[in-house]
Amino acid sequence: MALILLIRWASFTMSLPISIVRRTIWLCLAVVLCSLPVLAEDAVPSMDQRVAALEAYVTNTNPGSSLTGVPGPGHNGWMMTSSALVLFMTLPGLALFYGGLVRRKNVLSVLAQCLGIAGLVTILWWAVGYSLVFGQSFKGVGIGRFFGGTEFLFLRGVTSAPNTAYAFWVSQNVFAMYQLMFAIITPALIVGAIAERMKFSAILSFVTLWMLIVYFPLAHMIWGATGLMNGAANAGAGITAIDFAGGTVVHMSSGWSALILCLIIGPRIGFGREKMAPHSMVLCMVGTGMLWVGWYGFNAGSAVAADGIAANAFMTTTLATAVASFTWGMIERIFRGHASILGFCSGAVAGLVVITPATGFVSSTGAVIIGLIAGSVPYFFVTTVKAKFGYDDALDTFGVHAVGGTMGAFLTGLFATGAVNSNLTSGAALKNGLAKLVTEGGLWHEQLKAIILTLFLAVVATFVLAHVVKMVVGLRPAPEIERQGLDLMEHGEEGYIE
Amino acid sequence: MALILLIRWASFTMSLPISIVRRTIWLCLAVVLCSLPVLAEDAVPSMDQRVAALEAYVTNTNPGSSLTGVPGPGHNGWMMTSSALVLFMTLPGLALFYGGLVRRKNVLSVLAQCLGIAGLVTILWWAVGYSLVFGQSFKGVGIGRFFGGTEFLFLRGVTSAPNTAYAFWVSQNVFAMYQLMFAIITPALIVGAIAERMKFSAILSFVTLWMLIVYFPLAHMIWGATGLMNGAANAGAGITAIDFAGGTVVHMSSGWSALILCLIIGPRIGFGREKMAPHSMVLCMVGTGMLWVGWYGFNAGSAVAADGIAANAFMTTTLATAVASFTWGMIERIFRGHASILGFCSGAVAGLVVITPATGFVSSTGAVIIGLIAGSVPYFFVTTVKAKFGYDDALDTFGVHAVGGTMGAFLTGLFATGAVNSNLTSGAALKNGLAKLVTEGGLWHEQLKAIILTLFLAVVATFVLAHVVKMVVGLRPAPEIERQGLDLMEHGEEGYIE
Amino acid sequence: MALILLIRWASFTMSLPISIVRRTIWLCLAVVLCSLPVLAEDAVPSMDQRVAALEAYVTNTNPGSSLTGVPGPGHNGWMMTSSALVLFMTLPGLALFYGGLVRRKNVLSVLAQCLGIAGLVTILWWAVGYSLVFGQSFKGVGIGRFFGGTEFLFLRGVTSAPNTAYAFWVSQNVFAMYQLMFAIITPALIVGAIAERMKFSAILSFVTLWMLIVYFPLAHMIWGATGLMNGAANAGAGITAIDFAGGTVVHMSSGWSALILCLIIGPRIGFGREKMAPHSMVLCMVGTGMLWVGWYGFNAGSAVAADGIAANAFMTTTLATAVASFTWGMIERIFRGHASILGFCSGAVAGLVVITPATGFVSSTGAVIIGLIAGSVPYFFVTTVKAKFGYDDALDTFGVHAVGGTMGAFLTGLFATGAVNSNLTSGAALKNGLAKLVTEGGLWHEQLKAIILTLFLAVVATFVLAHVVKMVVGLRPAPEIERQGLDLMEHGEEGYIE
Amino acid sequence: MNLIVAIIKPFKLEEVKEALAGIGVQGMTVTEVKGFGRQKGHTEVYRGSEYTVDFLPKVKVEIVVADEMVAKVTAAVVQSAKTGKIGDGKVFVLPLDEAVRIRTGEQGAIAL
Amino acid sequence: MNLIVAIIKPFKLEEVKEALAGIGVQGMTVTEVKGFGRQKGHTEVYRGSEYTVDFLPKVKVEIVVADEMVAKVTAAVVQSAKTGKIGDGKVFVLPLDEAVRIRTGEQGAIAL
Amino acid sequence: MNLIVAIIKPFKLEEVKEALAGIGVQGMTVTEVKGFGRQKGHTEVYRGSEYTVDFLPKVKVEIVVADEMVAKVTAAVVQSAKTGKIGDGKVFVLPLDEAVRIRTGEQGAIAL
Ligand SMILES: Nc1ncnc2c1ncn2[C@@H]1O[C@H](COP(=O)(O)OP(=O)(O)O)[C@@H](O)[C@H]1O
Ligand SMILES: Nc1ncnc2c1ncn2[C@@H]1O[C@H](COP(=O)(O)OP(=O)(O)O)[C@@H](O)[C@H]1O
Ligand SMILES: Nc1ncnc2c1ncn2[C@@H]1O[C@H](COP(=O)(O)OP(=O)(O)O)[C@@H](O)[C@H]1O
Repeated sequence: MALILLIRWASFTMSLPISIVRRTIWLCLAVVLCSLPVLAEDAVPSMDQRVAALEAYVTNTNPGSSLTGVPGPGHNGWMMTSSALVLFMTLPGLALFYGGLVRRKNVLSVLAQCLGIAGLVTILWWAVGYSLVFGQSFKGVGIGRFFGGTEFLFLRGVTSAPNTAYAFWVSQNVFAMYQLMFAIITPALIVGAIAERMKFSAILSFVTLWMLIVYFPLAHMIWGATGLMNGAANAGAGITAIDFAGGTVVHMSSGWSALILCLIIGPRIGFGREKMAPHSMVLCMVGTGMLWVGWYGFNAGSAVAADGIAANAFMTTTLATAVASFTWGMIERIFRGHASILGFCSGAVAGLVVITPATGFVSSTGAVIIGLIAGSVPYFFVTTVKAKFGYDDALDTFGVHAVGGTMGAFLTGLFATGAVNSNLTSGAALKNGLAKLVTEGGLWHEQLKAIILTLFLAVVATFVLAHVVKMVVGLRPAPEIERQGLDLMEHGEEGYIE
Repeated sequence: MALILLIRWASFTMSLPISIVRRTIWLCLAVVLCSLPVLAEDAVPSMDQRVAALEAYVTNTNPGSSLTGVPGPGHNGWMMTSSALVLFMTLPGLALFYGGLVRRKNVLSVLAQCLGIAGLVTILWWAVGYSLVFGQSFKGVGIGRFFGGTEFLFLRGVTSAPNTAYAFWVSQNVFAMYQLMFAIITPALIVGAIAERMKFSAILSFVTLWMLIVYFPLAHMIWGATGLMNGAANAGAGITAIDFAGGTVVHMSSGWSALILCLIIGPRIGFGREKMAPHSMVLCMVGTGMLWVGWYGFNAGSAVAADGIAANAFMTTTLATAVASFTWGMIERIFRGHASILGFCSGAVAGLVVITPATGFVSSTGAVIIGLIAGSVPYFFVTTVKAKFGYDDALDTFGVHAVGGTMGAFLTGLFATGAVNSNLTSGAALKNGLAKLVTEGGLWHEQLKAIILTLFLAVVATFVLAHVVKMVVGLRPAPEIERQGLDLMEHGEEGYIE
Repeated sequence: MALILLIRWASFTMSLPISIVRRTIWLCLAVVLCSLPVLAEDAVPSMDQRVAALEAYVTNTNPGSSLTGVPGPGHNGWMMTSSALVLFMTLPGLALFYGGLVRRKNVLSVLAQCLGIAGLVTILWWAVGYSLVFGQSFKGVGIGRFFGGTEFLFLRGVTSAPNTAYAFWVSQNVFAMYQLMFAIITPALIVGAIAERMKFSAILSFVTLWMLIVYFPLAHMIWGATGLMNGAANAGAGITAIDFAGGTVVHMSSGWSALILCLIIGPRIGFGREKMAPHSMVLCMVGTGMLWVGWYGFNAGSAVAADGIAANAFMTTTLATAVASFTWGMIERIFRGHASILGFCSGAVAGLVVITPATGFVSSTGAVIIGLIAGSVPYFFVTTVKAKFGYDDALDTFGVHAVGGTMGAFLTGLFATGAVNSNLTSGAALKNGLAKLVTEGGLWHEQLKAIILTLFLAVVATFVLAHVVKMVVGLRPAPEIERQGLDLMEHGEEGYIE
Repeated sequence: MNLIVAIIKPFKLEEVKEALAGIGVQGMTVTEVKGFGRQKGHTEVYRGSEYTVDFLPKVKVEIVVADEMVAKVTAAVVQSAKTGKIGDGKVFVLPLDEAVRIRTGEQGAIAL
Repeated sequence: MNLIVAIIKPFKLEEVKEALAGIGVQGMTVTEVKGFGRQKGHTEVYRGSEYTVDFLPKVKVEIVVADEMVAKVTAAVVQSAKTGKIGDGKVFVLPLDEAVRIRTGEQGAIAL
Repeated sequence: MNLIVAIIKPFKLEEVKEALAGIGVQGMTVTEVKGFGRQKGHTEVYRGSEYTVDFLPKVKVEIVVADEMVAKVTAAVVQSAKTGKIGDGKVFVLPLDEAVRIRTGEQGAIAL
């Protein structure tokens, strides 16, 4: 366009008296000068484009033709912080939360499981995971709805330049590490249900298979640019569900798998007869605090930017968690006579779990309501339901994560609003119909579909994989080993020495 | 103006020969194109305004007419980080610091108090607190000096857009959560003085009343845009005092209230006769480390931006804390023969407390001097003074927070300098006279007024509220419960099980 | 130029009929309005310069003539976060990692050493350290290659404005605090080798001397703008070595000094006969998690910006650490029959150490290879070599930090690539020849020189200083004190009270 | 009266307690101890250092009973604490001169 | 000589120690134990699981004294450890054949 | 048979164990205890509060031996536990009526 202007201008000057021409040239010069970036738009961006790109940095939108391939410091900084926070959730957050809840003789086994999973999953993620989840080379092919692609195998080509399919201003390598931290904590959550009685080798084997069969496809379906259930970002999503930070991918998948695994493996020796009280509620509470703090990286970080959506997620996470923690404590106080530390901690974690899928989509009022539900329904599950059915979900992965994640996914369908997140009513959401569901209601229907698919995949795959592992390496250690404690027998160490 | 230009131009073209008109239209088009933002300045900002707004993002100033209502990623990211850090100070930081200092049988009670307060205060803050502190609807009315307003009840209207009365580039919902974390830790500090002997229900009741009567008005007076003592930002402040991160609001208020409460409740059974040594100096030290780290969010975060003022606060916090810690340790070594871990920890916390009101206002030299004072005066209080008067300030909330906070508020008056913080010598400070006091001296006089008002409010209100709670729910558990420990008797759990 | 335009325009309008003039004025006005910043270019920066400065903020380059002396929020925020993270590594990270590994009776002594060093080093850093390392006033003089200068003594002039020799967008006071955190953790690492048997006063004395003689010169040589071995930033570097986050400065220096010191001080009483197993692997693991998380500030923060280099460092740190942790665990499983928690923890720390010098210079593939090496070679040292030679490197500072740091420095020479860090192939690196070495190979040669110089300085200085301290204050406590434990005898406290 | 001291495997405590309660024993005192005996300990390796742990966790149960109960109690302990594997522990019987209940000052078998 | 074994409530230890020191006892050995007796334990609930804790924390004090001191010591313990509430504990007296002071090798009452 | 109870300094445990193993003792039971005696404790100061700690950590070793071994065992303990400094501890010898090995039911000296 700038070129055409120039040519037109030239032809026009031809037909004017010389003095006017000369003098007009000055005008022209002034004009040209100030529109110079426009003229050279093919080569370098115009001033407007440059400024627009800078504004895009502030507003976390597409930089357009300037500043492309460059991460933005505010967003990159926040995402590095978030990634560190999510790692902190597992090491040592979850390790302590779970570690405190087991018996003294098994505390190290929990820590070892968290550490071992962190190492194992990193290797899987580096080799194939990231590519299978966030690649797009399978796009168009049928499998592309379930797996991403092969272009990022071994993190090939994953540099500091943003992958704009996921974030305009965050380095892809940071994004890859951020998502790795999610991939680490998810299988680590499962450990809670089978604590104190599963062989270390069996856990590592199971987790390897589970990541490939359950986590990678699920994460792609929900978060991958070409994913089947990615309502918020995939214009061609088959199921227009939404999941901000992992209610289905992380909590439902781990929670339901945990239930199946704990049913297959059976209860701990002495379950129901011997005292199996937490050996250190102090550690458990420390872990809870760390989980809460780290979860800000998990939830607000899931905006993959330090923008207003992240800000909203920060607020809703805080409200839901605090309300759920207090609710659980008060329910205990009313029904049991005292509010326990484990109650406050369980409530906090439940609040965090339930708000997770909703956090970037709901308002403060929605968050408070979710907090109230999160502080009461899982309470019912870990006390009444578990007691009734008698399964040994040792640290309540099912009661908190499966129940909470499922509820959260569903409640997101009820409370999500375009007012706090414009992605729900623009872009891909307009094309795939999500926007309409959000505005006119009915999103819960799509959420239900996502819930059922997630549940189905987790349950069936875990059932099969657990039996495979059982056959190949065996699930449980010898009873004598379980008696003496996994710390000494499986890891050759003691947790505490006087 | 843009419209007028357009009309004038139109009428001018009418009076010209057609060929010139046609050709000039091209010129016009070029001009219009490149000055388009100018023409539409009423509607959209000019290029200059757009760039100025971007510069305002970098310098943390008013964006003007562009990028309004948008948070800035660098600032927003830092404030989310800071909020998480301040929460980390309480959960698990303070919980461990205090929890380590009590006897084994009461460790969980401290954790439960911190958790319970976190939940309770969040609900209060959501419902009324934020609005009463940072609202402005009472502006002009007399009460507006003590309470903010009602416009933000239930966080109505608190969105991701910045509230420019407090921050140009930070989402208001993040700001609200950041300030919530302060509201959580302040009453949690009080717990230190009455540790091991106050009913859980009494603590929750007292805190509820105390937040409404002491904290909310005090926080508004010091930090609210229309607050009575907000010298730095309220042009109409009655007392032109300054308090960067809460010397009066947080530490004096909690510390003096703690003293009164511990006097009313009386000493622990066996105080002065039985050994009441900290059950785990390890936990205490871990808590100290977390407090120190988290305090960067508290102090540097109080700039509500990732700007140069935050940077200065970061430096002064580090210097004062480290110097105070080392000073306390060395005083012990000289007078007692050995430097204790509790000494280093106490010194660090004292340093953090004393620098808090000054942190964004003083230079590195000021910080080192403040560190020296912080490492010695509270030492004198928690050893000599407490021993002399015999009150049972169990974990030295008075000796460290009241004494430290009061000193800090006063020292801020001596060391504050416009050189590190231009807010002291511009804007509101010019109008209300603060600038003059800072430049010419005499600020300490205003600080003294703020100190006296704070002290008065804290002491009188606590006296009344404690007696109210005593009458309604009772303050202390039965002696048998206190003997056996609050963990088992009030919360039904044990801290550690062998 | 803008002025000339204006004058020309004025003279041109003189010669036109009044109506044209009047109407053209409107055009002119439009043009002038939109080019206004251009007109004032001599006084204030042009629009282009202003936009360029804003772009420089995003890309972490020189702001040029606009926005000078101003920190950038995204970078500043990230560096404050990083500084807090690095402090977190020591307090309580390293304190717990080391504290968990000693016997119960000495746990507090380790904590006290970390706390005492934090205070002491801060004071040294404030007084002389920062200036000696990062000053430039000795530039040109021979000593300038070993020490910086005197301009920043007592942090004089260290304000919130960036020191562009080190960072364009980070406040110098934040930079100074960030580097302080490195100065704190380095001597604290040494403590691991002489744990459980060195007098507190001897440690503080030794550290004081060691900082002055070893750390400050070494840090200047590698990182100072005028440093002898600063290949990446000093165009006149004598040795064009590179060390991204401290393989030589931090890990080699502390590790080799630790070896010498532990040889001089001799083994613990009962070494090799009595059980000296870690008293709490739980604490050790918690410390490991904190070290890992905090190390992101250490490594990614060493970009002194939230840019793509930081992003790359974040990724390589994660990969190397996780791979090394898993490798160590698996080696144990193969050769010993079980993977221990201490194994996973040791592997993680070794991975962190070895990747440190390379983190901002190598690709993801390089990081994975480094992780494999880091998880195996130190394993060999802390098991076989230590057992063979029988020195009492109590907590394996030598085996992990000296061996790891040395390897890391060397491997950096092999794997560094300009593809992930353009500083290796531009600017100073072009002038001093580093660019050539990086592109054509041979960097390992320079790295070897840096290794030898570091090793030499650390070993010789420690040998001399340890003997000086031995003569003046004595190194070891009385055997009875060592027997009873340093906690009680040196610090008058017990770690845990039942 | 006699003092019966039983050293048993920790996880057998609950069973022993129930067995004793079953035959009418109303009180006992329990201590965590470490036992050295024929049962082999294990080896712990921390990095380079190997430690042989030959003290194993055991529980000591002390029961004071009237003379006529001694045989019955001993038998009950032996029976309930037995796994048949090495390290099951011992029962020792010591003579006792006197027993007093602090709360009431009662003496003799009535104090138990 | 006799070995006097007292099982008392933990918070009474300080008082008992002072009472014993008061009557000239120069040494004693203290162990943390768990007691099962008439005193009811409590119930702890962790999420769904309920545990009855019937072992309560007690302190065992062992004092070896010469024969002539036995009555006096027993009385002192009973008096100082008494609260009058259930669970105050017991005093047991056992015969002792010999006592040796390791430091000096002294034997008999002089070794105490 | 006799029950030999030795109260020793904790860091002497290893030596005592070896000395006993050396003379053929095949089993013993060890308890962590706190001792009050002539050996002075220390003072701990936490901020303003001073606590005198007069209970010092000791280790109690209990060995049941056949009558003929009593003297030998006592001597071995005294010798190996001795440092000559105050607080070295005591050895007490108590009569024992019976010993049973739970695993086999064996009684008497053969059960040890
Ligand atoms: N002579 C002894 N004196 C005191 N305690 C003993 C003696 N022999 C064994 N014990 C205790 O009994 C426990 C079990 O003994 P051990 O020889 O291992 O197996 P078993 O009881 O099957 O023969 C030991 O751990 C120790 O606590
Ligand atoms: N027969 C016994 N043998 C050994 N210890 C006993 C016996 N009876 C009671 N004890 C100890 O004495 C403690 C107090 O006994 P308990 O029956 O609860 O109350 P009281 O002493 O008031 O009768 C118990 O916790 C237990 O430690
Ligand atoms: N009369 C006693 N009864 C029981 N234990 C005792 C008695 N006297 C001393 N002890 C134990 O022996 C330990 C050492 O005694 P102490 O008087 O300090 O030194 P020494 O053994 O050198 O005389 C004490 O800490 C205590 O555990």
